[in-house]
Amino acid sequence: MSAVTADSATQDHGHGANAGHGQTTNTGVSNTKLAVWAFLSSEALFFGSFISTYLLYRGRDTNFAAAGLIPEAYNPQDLFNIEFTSATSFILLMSSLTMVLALAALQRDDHRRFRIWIASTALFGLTFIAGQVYEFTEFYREGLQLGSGTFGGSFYVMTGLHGAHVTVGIFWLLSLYQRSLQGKLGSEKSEAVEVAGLYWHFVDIVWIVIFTVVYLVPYHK
Amino acid sequence: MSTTTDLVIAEDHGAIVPVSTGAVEHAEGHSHPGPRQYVIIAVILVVITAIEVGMSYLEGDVDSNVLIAMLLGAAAIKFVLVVAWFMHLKTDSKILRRFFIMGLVGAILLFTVIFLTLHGMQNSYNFPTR
Amino acid sequence: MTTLDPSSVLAQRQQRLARPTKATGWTSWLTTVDHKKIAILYGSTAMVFMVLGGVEALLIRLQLWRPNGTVLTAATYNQLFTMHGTTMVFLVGMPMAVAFGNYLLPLMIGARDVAFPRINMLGYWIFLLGGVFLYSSFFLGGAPNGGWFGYAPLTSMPMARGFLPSHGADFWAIGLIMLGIGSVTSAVNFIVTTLNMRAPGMTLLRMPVFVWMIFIIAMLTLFALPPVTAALIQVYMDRNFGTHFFDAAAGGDPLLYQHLFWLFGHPEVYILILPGMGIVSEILPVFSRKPLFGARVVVMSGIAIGFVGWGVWVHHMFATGVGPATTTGFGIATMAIAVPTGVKIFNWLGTVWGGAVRLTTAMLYSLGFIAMFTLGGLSGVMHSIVPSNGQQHDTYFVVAHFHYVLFGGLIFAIFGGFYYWWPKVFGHFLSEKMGKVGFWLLFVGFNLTFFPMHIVGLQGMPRRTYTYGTGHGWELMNQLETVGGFIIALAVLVFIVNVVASRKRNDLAGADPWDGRTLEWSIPSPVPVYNFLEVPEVHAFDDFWHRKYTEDEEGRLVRLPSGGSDAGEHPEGEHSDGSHIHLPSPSYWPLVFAFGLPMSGYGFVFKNWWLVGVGVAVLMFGLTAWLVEPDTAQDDHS
Amino acid sequence: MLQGIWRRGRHTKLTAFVVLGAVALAGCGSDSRNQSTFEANGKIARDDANIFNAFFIVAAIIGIGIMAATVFAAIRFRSRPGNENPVQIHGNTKLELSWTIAPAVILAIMGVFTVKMIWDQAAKPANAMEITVTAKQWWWQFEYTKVEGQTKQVVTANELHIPAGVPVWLTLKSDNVNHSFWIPQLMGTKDNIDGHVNTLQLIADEEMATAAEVDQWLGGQCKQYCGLSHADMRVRAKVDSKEVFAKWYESQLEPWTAAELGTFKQWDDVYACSSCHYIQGLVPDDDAGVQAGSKPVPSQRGPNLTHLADRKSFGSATFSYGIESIDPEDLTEWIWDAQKHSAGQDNSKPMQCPEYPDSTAKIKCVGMPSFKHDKRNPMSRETANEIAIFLLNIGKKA
Ligand code: HEA
Ligand code: HEA
Ligand code: CUA
Ligand SMILES: [Cu+2]
Repeated sequence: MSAVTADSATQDHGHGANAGHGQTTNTGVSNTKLAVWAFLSSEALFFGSFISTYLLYRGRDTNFAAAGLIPEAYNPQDLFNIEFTSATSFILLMSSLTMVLALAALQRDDHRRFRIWIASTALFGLTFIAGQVYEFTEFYREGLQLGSGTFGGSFYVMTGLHGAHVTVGIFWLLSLYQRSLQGKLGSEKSEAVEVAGLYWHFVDIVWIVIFTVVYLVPYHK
Repeated sequence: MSTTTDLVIAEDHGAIVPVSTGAVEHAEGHSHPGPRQYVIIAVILVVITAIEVGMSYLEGDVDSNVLIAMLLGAAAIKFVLVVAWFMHLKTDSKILRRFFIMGLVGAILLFTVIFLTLHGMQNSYNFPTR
Repeated sequence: MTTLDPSSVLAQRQQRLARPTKATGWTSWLTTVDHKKIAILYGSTAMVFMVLGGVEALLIRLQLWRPNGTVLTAATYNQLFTMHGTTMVFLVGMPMAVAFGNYLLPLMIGARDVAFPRINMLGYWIFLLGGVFLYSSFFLGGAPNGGWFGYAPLTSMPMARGFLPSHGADFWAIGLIMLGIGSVTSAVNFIVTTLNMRAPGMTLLRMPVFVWMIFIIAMLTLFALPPVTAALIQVYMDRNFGTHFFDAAAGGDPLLYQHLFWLFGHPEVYILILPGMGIVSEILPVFSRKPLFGARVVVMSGIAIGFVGWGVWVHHMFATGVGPATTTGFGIATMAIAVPTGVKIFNWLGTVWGGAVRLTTAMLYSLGFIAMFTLGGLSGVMHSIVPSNGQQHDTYFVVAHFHYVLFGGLIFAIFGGFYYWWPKVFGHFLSEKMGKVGFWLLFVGFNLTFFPMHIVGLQGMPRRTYTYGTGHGWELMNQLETVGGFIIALAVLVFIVNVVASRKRNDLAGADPWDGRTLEWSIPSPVPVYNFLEVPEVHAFDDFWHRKYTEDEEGRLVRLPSGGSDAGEHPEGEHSDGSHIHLPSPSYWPLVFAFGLPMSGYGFVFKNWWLVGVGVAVLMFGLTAWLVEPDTAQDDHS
Repeated sequence: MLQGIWRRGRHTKLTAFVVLGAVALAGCGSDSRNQSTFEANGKIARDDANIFNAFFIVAAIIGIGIMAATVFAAIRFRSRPGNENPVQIHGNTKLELSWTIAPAVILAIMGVFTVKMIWDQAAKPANAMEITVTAKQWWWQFEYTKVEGQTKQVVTANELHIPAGVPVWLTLKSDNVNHSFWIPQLMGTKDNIDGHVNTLQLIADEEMATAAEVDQWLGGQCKQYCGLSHADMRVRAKVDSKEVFAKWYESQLEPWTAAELGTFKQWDDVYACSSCHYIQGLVPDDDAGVQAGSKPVPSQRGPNLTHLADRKSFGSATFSYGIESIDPEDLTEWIWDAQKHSAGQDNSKPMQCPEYPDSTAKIKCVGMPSFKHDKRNPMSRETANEIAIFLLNIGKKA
């Protein structure tokens, strides 16, 4: 992740490796960026596995409870507070906007705006996480536990892992903010911000999928 | 020649070489969308999300299959918008686009197959024997 | 290189976080970021694990020497075969591929290092510590015992349900997740290196076949590991947090685990074999003095195997009742893989055919690979015939199949690769005489061990059974297998002795001892730290060969007057010592970072959240230091 | 022609292997090979063997051909003075095409037969006898849910009785981990997976019923690794003539008499045998429900003991006696201290059996608890012997 940004032989070591100066690589894409994209496509399968698991078990608890095999099923739709989650989803979506604005600002060498945008991105992320923590405690209070049928586990683990990714992203953004404060993040280093942005947007699109298939798509036929 | 010379990759006769002469197919080279476009995209995203949430209240009034299709369609559009504009895949190097599309299509295919296999077995899926 | 930012903050930091500089001595091995040293670390560590896995196998063989054997208890036996399989696949097969890839990939494409040297090193430490973590379970209540594919719900049921005693399955799940992280970092590194760091003129189609194979397995690794990581997390959650991912009583589906595992597991077997195929594709042309027959087709069939390999995973699940439509589809797809694989076999034969064959040890191993892998492949096709799979599935016939492809394929190629590249890596030859003795011992021992498994499998002996009764007629076959196993051990010992003896004898090899074809032979042996004094310019496939030879009208070889490995070097001049070349500086932090993983790993296994916290803190510390350490070592000039 | 080759008999692949590997020679000694796939005694097994044999011949030709070509090339084209500079051939499109297409054609032909057989074997035969096979940790339970001419359902364990020539449709279940049911001479394997219901077809050969005096027991074994005692999870099948089968079937429906139950209860009160084992007659209501198929089998932790005396094996067929009766001494030892015999043998690390939470005995979930070591009521060997003799003499009806 952020390690990636600082370990490219191209960047660290100038002409140390034969990729030459600057960004001149065989593909025209910098090592770091290529690596981040590769990493993200791997992550896509990771989340794909959890989303698939969730979809597979979707609605199964209701049948099991109806057959008396498990004590009770939590109907996700009774549990979810769509308005609330819509709001946090909206915030995460907006953080993607501030993220690109931050990048654009840095590329213009507008460091003040960069810091504003990057900080608000982190703040939005934090708000989202706070929302998730609130949501989890609320669900837990209503009785939904990890062991509640298949829904409890597949819901908490998937959204929890997503939350963990957002958290990592927040740290990453804050480290960029810090570097900018130290004056070490000039526009020539905008790629460090760009790859952080790639990660951040990726986490956002995962949420776009989760939000739709978990929260919005109806559970009853 | 020395190490610092530009790497100019000769045109290959085979087709799979992603790089054409003068590897300076500069990623950042051509027009990055500017803040204006970003804001417009964000507005579109918000509108779609609003429509999506609105749609979810239609449950029961509309055929649920239609509803599901519409919701998934909306999510797909949002997905593409973020990837294409915010992640610059639209303007960025072709190789990244191929990488991503290949991975995405592949992953969707694989999980569809798993899904069909497990789902096709729903009739064989049976409540526990206990 | 001067620091980019002369601010005092940075200068201070340079003192506090100065990068290590030592390039020799044992400590340099802890901090090295040189892809060649890392490769040697990978290779030697994997070799140690191979002996461990081999000793486990020998214990298995001793137990099965006679019916109702009493050497091991069932509980121990189950741990041993699980650890044997896990070791051989994750701690021998994959790291060996990374070892060869690490050493050769940059050399073969004309680069000075991989794209991310420090991440490269991180990958190694994760591998080593992950392996140690797994093995420590033997002393912490019991090793993993759910088989190398750890089917749920056997592994996912908590101990209290009485299915598998001990924390074995936790160690297994956490250990594999850890090793998976390491593998993904190597994969990303290889992909970027291959795509971005090629020397001028080294187009994708001019890359050596070995490089292609490494690139393909990197792609496979990248996409194959996430599903299994997800499955392992689910197993861990089921065991420790009462989720019901695979608990049918609460709606979970044990088959989901099998899908997620084999979605990884099958590409995994190609991850294991393709590097071997790459190695053989390098050795055969050199010792036949002919170009690789249909080199492009060999590359294409490698790509085809990479793609089709994604569509066959259910052939491990034919017996699970997935239904006739599914078995039909996957059965046919599995058979289809034989076509591109066959193309490779025939093209290798075509390479040898009509050549000038030198039967060196490396060549013997490569020829052995062709023959033995074909046998393994053919029994693989027999598995894919769904009705006969019903009989063969989970018997020793399957065990025979995969040892023929893994041992007869992968391990043969690895030994071939050792003999072939040893002079390049260490500057001296391995003894050919001992090498040949070793080869024949290994060849005989291998067939004696694994051929009878075909028969005993068809005679009805299931795998993973710690004992068997009399009256089945299985005794003789099992005894032959056990004897064979010890002959293999002898062969491995011969190799180890060879390594030590050759080091003493120090029979110097020179830059191009075999009359090689690829770029690594154009530079001195052992390879200088900077690899290439000048980055070569490439004009053709097998570029180095074409610097030495041309063809007459009949297509016969003609040596060029000035060709040779020194052709590209200019020994005179001020830069002749490579001092103008800037190499990545060593670093402490990947090691620190890597230490955080097993620490939190133990925390997860024993549900000690403090330990998890400490582990994460160590990891964060390592990462932060990594990010803020200066770009180069302080005393680095210019 | 293919058909002809296929029909060449059961030993084709064995002989072929003998030819291939001299090592195989002694592998075909005169041992009973009742678990060997080389002998097919049922339709499905024979189909499996036939398609295997057909491809085996193809594979043998390819394999031997490639090995021969490798050895030949290595020797024939050895580097000698004069040939150091061979003609440089970079490829040959025609050759490459042909060795791409030829294997594809061979595989396509194999594919057609394979696919046909897949669908044949998946179909449920008409008028099939139906048996539910439930995999337990670590033994097998058989419930005869549909038998022609019978209205009542038999529940038995570890020894599968079927009539010759009658199609049988097995329903495979598990209530714990994955197992796999396999009787090689009748049919290939199919897994028992919790939450799934798998089906498997088998038809035993008519000839199997004729030689009644010969040991007709066919061996089988759990093939999917299922934990500690996986290797000991064996099974046996007996193919009877229709008459013998019917007689056996009737006998299995009989409950114990009141007198028999009386003797049994003296031990049951102390050792709670019936909390794991189903005994017909103990609760007549249960019996009626089970036989009507309307009630689950009670006490399913262990096998139905009612007709143990009729069996020729015990301990999930790890102790088997061919056509002889169970040895009372062996059974005594088992009842007394089953742990000693069961897979674990690792008495140093006893595991609490969750299904037996209050027991003070060292219980491993391997088969039986060890009554010898039961802290509250340690069993004497005499008692064990009495129980064994009782079980082996009682209810013997067949
Ligand atoms: C290096 C690893 C490796 C490789 C390369 C392969 C290659 C193949 N494998 Fe194997 N396989 C394993 C490792 C490997 N396998 C392992 C480890 C297991 C067991 C896992 C476990 O359960 O623990 C396994 C199990 C396994 C099974 C499941 C068995 C079971 O459990 O029931 C199947 C089923 O189809 C199978 C098939 C194949 C096929 C068709 C190929 C093909 O790719 C082979 C293709 C090659 C050839 C066919 C030879 C050359 C071709 C020609 C000369 C052309 C002419 C040929 C014809 C016309 C046929 N393998
Ligand atoms: C690359 C992969 C690889 C390799 C090389 C091997 C190598 C060997 N394997 Fe194994 N094997 C697997 C991969 C591999 N295996 C897998 C994946 C499984 C499935 C596991 C599962 O079911 O979960 C398996 C399972 C397996 C089984 C089945 C167990 C069972 O189902 O119950 C057996 C049984 O004989 C076996 C035997 C051997 C033997 C004798 C060797 C020998 O070739 C080993 C030779 C090496 C050595 C012997 C080391 C050399 C040692 C020294 C030099 C030291 C000298 C010491 C002494 C002489 C004491 N292996
Ligand atoms: Cu039951 Cu193995
Ligand atoms: Cu496979």
